[in-house]
Amino acid sequence: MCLAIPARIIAMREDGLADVELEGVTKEVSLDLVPEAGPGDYVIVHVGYALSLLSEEEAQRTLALFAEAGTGAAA
Amino acid sequence: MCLAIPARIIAMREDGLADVELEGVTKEVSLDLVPEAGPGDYVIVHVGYALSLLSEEEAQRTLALFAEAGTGAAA
Amino acid sequence: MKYIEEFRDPALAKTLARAIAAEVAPGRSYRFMEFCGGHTHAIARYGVEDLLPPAVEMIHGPGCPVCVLPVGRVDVAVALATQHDVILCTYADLMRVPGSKFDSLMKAKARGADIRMIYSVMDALRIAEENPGRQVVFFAIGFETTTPPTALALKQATAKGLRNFSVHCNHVLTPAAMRAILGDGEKVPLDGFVGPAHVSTVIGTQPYEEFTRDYAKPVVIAGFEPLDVMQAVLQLVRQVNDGRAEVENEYSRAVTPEGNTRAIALMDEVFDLRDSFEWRGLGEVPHSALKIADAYADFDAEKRFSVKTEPARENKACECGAILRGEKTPEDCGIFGDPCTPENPLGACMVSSEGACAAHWTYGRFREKKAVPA
Amino acid sequence: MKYIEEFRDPALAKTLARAIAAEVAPGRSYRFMEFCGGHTHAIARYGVEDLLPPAVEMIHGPGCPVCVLPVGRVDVAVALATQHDVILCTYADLMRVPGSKFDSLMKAKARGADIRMIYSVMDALRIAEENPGRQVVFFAIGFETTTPPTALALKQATAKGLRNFSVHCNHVLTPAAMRAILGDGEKVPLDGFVGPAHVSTVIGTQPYEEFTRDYAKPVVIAGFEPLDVMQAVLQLVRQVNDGRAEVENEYSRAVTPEGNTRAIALMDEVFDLRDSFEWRGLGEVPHSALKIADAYADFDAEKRFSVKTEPARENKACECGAILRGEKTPEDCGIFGDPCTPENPLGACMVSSEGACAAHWTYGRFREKKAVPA
Amino acid sequence: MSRTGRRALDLSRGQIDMSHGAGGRAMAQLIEELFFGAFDNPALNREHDAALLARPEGRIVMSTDSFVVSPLFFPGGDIGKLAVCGTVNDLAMGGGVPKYLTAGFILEEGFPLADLQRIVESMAKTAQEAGVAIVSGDTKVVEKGHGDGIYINTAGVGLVPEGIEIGGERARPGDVVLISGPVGDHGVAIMSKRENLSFGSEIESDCQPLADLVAAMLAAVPETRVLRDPTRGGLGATMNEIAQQSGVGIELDEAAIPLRREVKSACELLGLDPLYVANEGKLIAICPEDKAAALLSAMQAHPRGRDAAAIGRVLEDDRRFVRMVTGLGGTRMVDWMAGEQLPRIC
Amino acid sequence: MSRTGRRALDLSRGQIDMSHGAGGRAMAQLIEELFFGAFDNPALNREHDAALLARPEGRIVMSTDSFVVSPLFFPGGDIGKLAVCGTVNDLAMGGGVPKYLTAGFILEEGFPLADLQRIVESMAKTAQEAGVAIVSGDTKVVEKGHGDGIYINTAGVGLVPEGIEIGGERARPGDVVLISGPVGDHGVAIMSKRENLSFGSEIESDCQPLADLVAAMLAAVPETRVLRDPTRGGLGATMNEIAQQSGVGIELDEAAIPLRREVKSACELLGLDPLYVANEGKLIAICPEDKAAALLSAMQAHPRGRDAAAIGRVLEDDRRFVRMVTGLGGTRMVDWMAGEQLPRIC
Ligand code: SF4
Ligand code: SF4
Ligand SMILES: [Mg+2]
Ligand SMILES: [Mg+2]
Ligand SMILES: [Mg+2]
Ligand SMILES: [Mg+2]
Ligand SMILES: [Mg+2]
Ligand SMILES: [Mg+2]
Ligand SMILES: [Mg+2]
Ligand SMILES: [Mg+2]
Ligand SMILES: [Mg+2]
Ligand SMILES: [Mg+2]
Repeated sequence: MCLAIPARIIAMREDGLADVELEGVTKEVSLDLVPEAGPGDYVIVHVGYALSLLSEEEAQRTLALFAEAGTGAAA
Repeated sequence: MCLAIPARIIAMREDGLADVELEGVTKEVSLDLVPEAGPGDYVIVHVGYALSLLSEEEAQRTLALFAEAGTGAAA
Repeated sequence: MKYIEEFRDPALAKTLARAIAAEVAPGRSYRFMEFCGGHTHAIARYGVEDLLPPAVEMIHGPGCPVCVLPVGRVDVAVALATQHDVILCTYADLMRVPGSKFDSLMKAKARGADIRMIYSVMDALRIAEENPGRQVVFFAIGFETTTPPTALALKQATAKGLRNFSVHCNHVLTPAAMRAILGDGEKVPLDGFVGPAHVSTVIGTQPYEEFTRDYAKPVVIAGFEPLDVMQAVLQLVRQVNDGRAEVENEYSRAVTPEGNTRAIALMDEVFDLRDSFEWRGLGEVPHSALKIADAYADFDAEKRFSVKTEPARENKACECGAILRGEKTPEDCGIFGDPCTPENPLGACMVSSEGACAAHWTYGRFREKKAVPA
Repeated sequence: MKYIEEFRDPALAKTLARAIAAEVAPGRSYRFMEFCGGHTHAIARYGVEDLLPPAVEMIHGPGCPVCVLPVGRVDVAVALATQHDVILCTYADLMRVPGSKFDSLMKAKARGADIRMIYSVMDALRIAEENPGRQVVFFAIGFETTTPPTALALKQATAKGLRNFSVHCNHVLTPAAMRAILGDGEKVPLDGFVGPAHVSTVIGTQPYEEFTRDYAKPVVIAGFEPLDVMQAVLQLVRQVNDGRAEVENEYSRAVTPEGNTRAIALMDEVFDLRDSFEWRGLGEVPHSALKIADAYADFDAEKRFSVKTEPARENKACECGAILRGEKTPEDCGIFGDPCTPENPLGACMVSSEGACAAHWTYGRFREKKAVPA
Repeated sequence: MSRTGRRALDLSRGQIDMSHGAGGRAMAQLIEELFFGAFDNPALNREHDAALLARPEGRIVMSTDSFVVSPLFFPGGDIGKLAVCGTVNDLAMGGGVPKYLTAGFILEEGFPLADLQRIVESMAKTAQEAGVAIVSGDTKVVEKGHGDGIYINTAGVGLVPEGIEIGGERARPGDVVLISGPVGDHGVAIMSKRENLSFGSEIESDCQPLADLVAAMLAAVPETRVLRDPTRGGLGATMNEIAQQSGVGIELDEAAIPLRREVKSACELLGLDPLYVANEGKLIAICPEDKAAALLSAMQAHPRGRDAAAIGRVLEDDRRFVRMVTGLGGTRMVDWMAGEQLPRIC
Repeated sequence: MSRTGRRALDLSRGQIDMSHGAGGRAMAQLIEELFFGAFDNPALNREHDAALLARPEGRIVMSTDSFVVSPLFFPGGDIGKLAVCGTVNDLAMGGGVPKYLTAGFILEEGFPLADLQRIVESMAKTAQEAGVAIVSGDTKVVEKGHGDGIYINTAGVGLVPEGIEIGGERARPGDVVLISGPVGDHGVAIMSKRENLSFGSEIESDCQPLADLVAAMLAAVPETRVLRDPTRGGLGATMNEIAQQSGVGIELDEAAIPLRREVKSACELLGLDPLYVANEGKLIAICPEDKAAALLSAMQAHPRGRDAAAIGRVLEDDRRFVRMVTGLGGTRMVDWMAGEQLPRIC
């Protein structure tokens, strides 16, 4: 029940709605659950609602972990 | 608005209805406007209602008139 | 088919044709109006015209309730079906009758309105019982033939307490229309009437006495089979020749002098006379139509639903009025056949195959115009 | 797609595969349950199994709300749609879920019920506004991810006074289900959990502490991309090797310790805890689901509509319960593949592509059964 | 376990749902269990979207018709029989020997599989009777309320022997118009089962394939000029089409037109003109006057043309009017119908 | 006055009503004013129910499809273009040079004539592009609520040159699987316009006729064994059909399958697998391994195959499984789809 994807906010609309973009596709979603989100932010989108903000910094940290696993294993 | 045809009552049904027959075709009609009609009678049927009884005697008289016109003209 | 085919017999048709030809007085013409569309249809469909001598001209009367329903009333039917979420029930004949702006019930149905073509008003009652959550309106049209069934339906709806059923009443009266055609009498170029067949089974022969008495026009009530029409013509020719003006009953197999008294009483009970009603082609005709009586007002769709329609106008080029009064023929109309056709009727007479223009277009236009002795 | 494709990179997958293989202790096996169907789907669709060493076995948990909805609740949905003339709105996933007697919403729709597949509960509100004459019921299913949107919809309906809208609440809770799987703890053959991704964006990491504390099972919350799952496996292997049982957050890019406090407050306001709720495959689980709070009782479809359903029974041959608890695999079920298939699902795990049996049938059955070191 | 791992179709209680049209296993199963069994032939069994056929000997004719009849089952036939006869007959009316049909099904969600099976079996039986193979098919499912149970399209290919030249434009003044039997049976049989009209009768649709009758006719009179099946719009529409295409007039003789008494009665009851009522197993033929007797004999000698009759002749008429000497002895036009023929009360 | 005495069709505001399907003058007018103008060709203009065609050189292929798409107009095409491409492509996939089409229309009462005109013109344009003639047609009108605006069936005939043998049963282990371009464009373009899903994108349907591409391919590699257009059910269904018919397994390479980023994004958003999303202008070809390079070059040299790629190979597998090496480096089945693919949220 939890299919959700990260998408970038590209425009704010009325009534707590915003347009998000996912490479070549846009969709109107509600920001009612993450009112602090704004243009340029990535949010996790689920059933037409943003559920949470995506931290770009944390994403990079996690990707770094993957690469690091390689170093660890190689060691 | 007055397409109506003579048909013969072949069966009485409930609620003032009856089945009429027109050579090879039967249809349920209401006898509410001619409650005196009964099996074997010919009635003039219009929009699912019998409008009047058909007098077989008068029909023969009229047909005789047509033939008679011939005699008159020939004369 | 018994009591049908005998009245279409070609041998007897020849006999009657000879008789008529023989009785026609040399040098004079006979102009008879068959009031009913049923007669018009029989004449056209069986080619009766070919069996009548040139001296007899049949004028097609207004006896088709679909034809005479004014544009404004068709607009009301469309509005009822589209502005309220009702199931509108009506006889199929009405489906293609044009209202304003070429609109019709057929087109409203195509746009999504819930319109049901019914064969009998009983079907409308059944539909109402089967759809308790919907309002069902029977758009009632017709002469004194369809009127008694409508009266019965209103009584049944009352008895059953069928609150989702109502009737929009457009029933019209035959004698009033004949009176309107005769107008002030003298100038109307008609020598007599072929009188209604099935209307007369209900109202009897008595109501036509006024036309023989007040206008000195002979009336022969006739059945709708072609031989009935021919026999009526023969009797009319004889009356004219004899200088008589009487009500004769050729359709005595179904019509009695008093008519169907039960049906008459029913109509009296359930309906009241309207002061005036508009007829397509004839204009306003006093006391020519019925409305639902106060006792049945709860089932009157005119009262239950208010509809908005634009003021409606008949086509100005249309010669229907003159044609219905016997003053002109369809071919005298400048737009007969182009653009007025049954697919695209612009006037009353082109609406149903019983109308004068439609009958001529559909069945008769192959004929060269017959030279009528003046 | 940014933040998606990076987490599907095949080179990094190889790196992680090597790392896991390298860290696995010789001679022992690791049995990890991914709680969520999202993880199950990612593992099956990307063939993650091929990248894990034989010593690591993934057990597919009950984290698919469509799979765990009991037969009786599906029957209620069908009954709502067919016994009352409502517009039933639901997520498309539910359409094919079988209730009793092979019935489903898809089949009810084929029989004429007005069932609308919606993408978002906002669509259900819009449908209610567009159809003021009809009752619109949102059949709400899902874990803590779909629950906050349902809460928002109930608040909006209240604010708008949308009297023709109601919600049939079947929202369930993740931690309660994990607790049910662990049962009395000791006997459950699981070495750790891959913890929920999007559920955790809402509830945070804190609720999983009880499993590390009370059951000594490590939990690594992970995203739904295949590299997230592999990284979580790596971290779980490390915890097991180290003898640790901690809550770790691999999905830190979207999950915070405290979760979405606004969403949590909304759920608290609009819903109350049910004493108990039935899960397909798990049976009755205490405090595992939500009901609509009294303040919103006016919009509770369970109160607005009474429906009649027969008592429902799960298929006896179905091994779902044992599979969900990690005791058996789909191929251990006697009816896997015949007759139980995704077209004809006979148990919870075959219902959606996120279910253990469906995922194995759809994506994995070409594989010979992997020999698992005991 | 069957090859795709599933239960057999529940043909007694099952219903069509959207999955039967979605290109997945449910659709494959429907096609395999229901259609392939009934329409068994080598071309179809290749399971390809296109059927490969032998090199044809002769010119080919092609035709298509969609069938949207209600009710689906009626006295004398069903939509499946109709769908095969309709295209077989159009091919035969083109002078062709019908060989191959395609069948396209548009099924409404909720349609009973048992009805589908009955229809498919009826198509198979009729195809066999008509000597055609159903070589390619297609199935689509539409949502409830977007169909009427089932719509069927058939398209077909037939082969025209050398020396045969049939066409609606070939009628010439002096030619004779023949019909293979009584008119109006199909349309009246259908109407007798419509909910709002229902009346009792023994009238059966005339629905039948006419390819063998045409073969017998063309063997006897290869000079036949026009063949046409008076389906929708009936004899009236067909006569007008031919008059229009050939630039001629036509005069019919009402008394000569075969008409069953039940059909006549039903038309009286409903206010319909049998000339405009649909037929599904009758044909009109036009041939030179000196071949008319031979053609009529050939028709009457065939079981599907036993009640054939000469019903009119072709006239010179720039206005391309169709007229008729009525049973009464007068004359009238037989015009194009305005819109569809509805039951009249006036 | 026109020959049938009537006003011209009101193409800007007019709507279909029941009379347009009733076989009378209104139907004749619709066909004459709308269809004949657009589909102009000698066979059609005979106004016969069947079209007479020349004697074909070679074996013939036949195919049919009905089209029930919603919305009717979508980015990159419309139902009319689709209806022509669909059958043209099925004929081409049979190894045939498409020649003749029939067209059957089922119109819903109330359908705007302006939309019908747009669709018919689109069919005419596409037929011209594909080199086929629409030689026979049929129009039926159904009541409001019994259709979805318009359904179109097309059936077609193509000619198969000597030496060409194409069939779904001809794949052999070792053969290479090629595709002519990116998958999923059509299905996603359609979904982007569905009321309840609507999302913004520039995705256009790939809807196009493939006959010329096939001709170029067969000229280069007459040994091509299988051609198939992965329409409904997408690449996944097509691969399973071929595996089933040929009695083989197939292994795809996910990384090699062309896929537009917008289509990928839309599939992520809706929880769809692009392997099961419909295409309407793509083809799958299977050929012997030693011809694969030549076939790929021929495809890439053609404008409709510019993005062609080799995406898999045929395996020996009694279970007839289709599997795929995933982009991640693992392996999975590509099974038949269970029912229709619905947008998922879980
Ligand atoms: S042809 Fe038309 S417009 Fe002219 S009089 Fe007749 S109905 Fe009226
Ligand atoms: S195969 Fe079906 S019945 Fe068996 S455990 Fe799985 S879901 Fe249950
Ligand atoms: Mg009164
Ligand atoms: Mg609470
Ligand atoms: Mg045809
Ligand atoms: Mg036909
Ligand atoms: Mg197909
Ligand atoms: Mg035909
Ligand atoms: Mg096809
Ligand atoms: Mg196709
Ligand atoms: Mg046709
Ligand atoms: Mg294909």
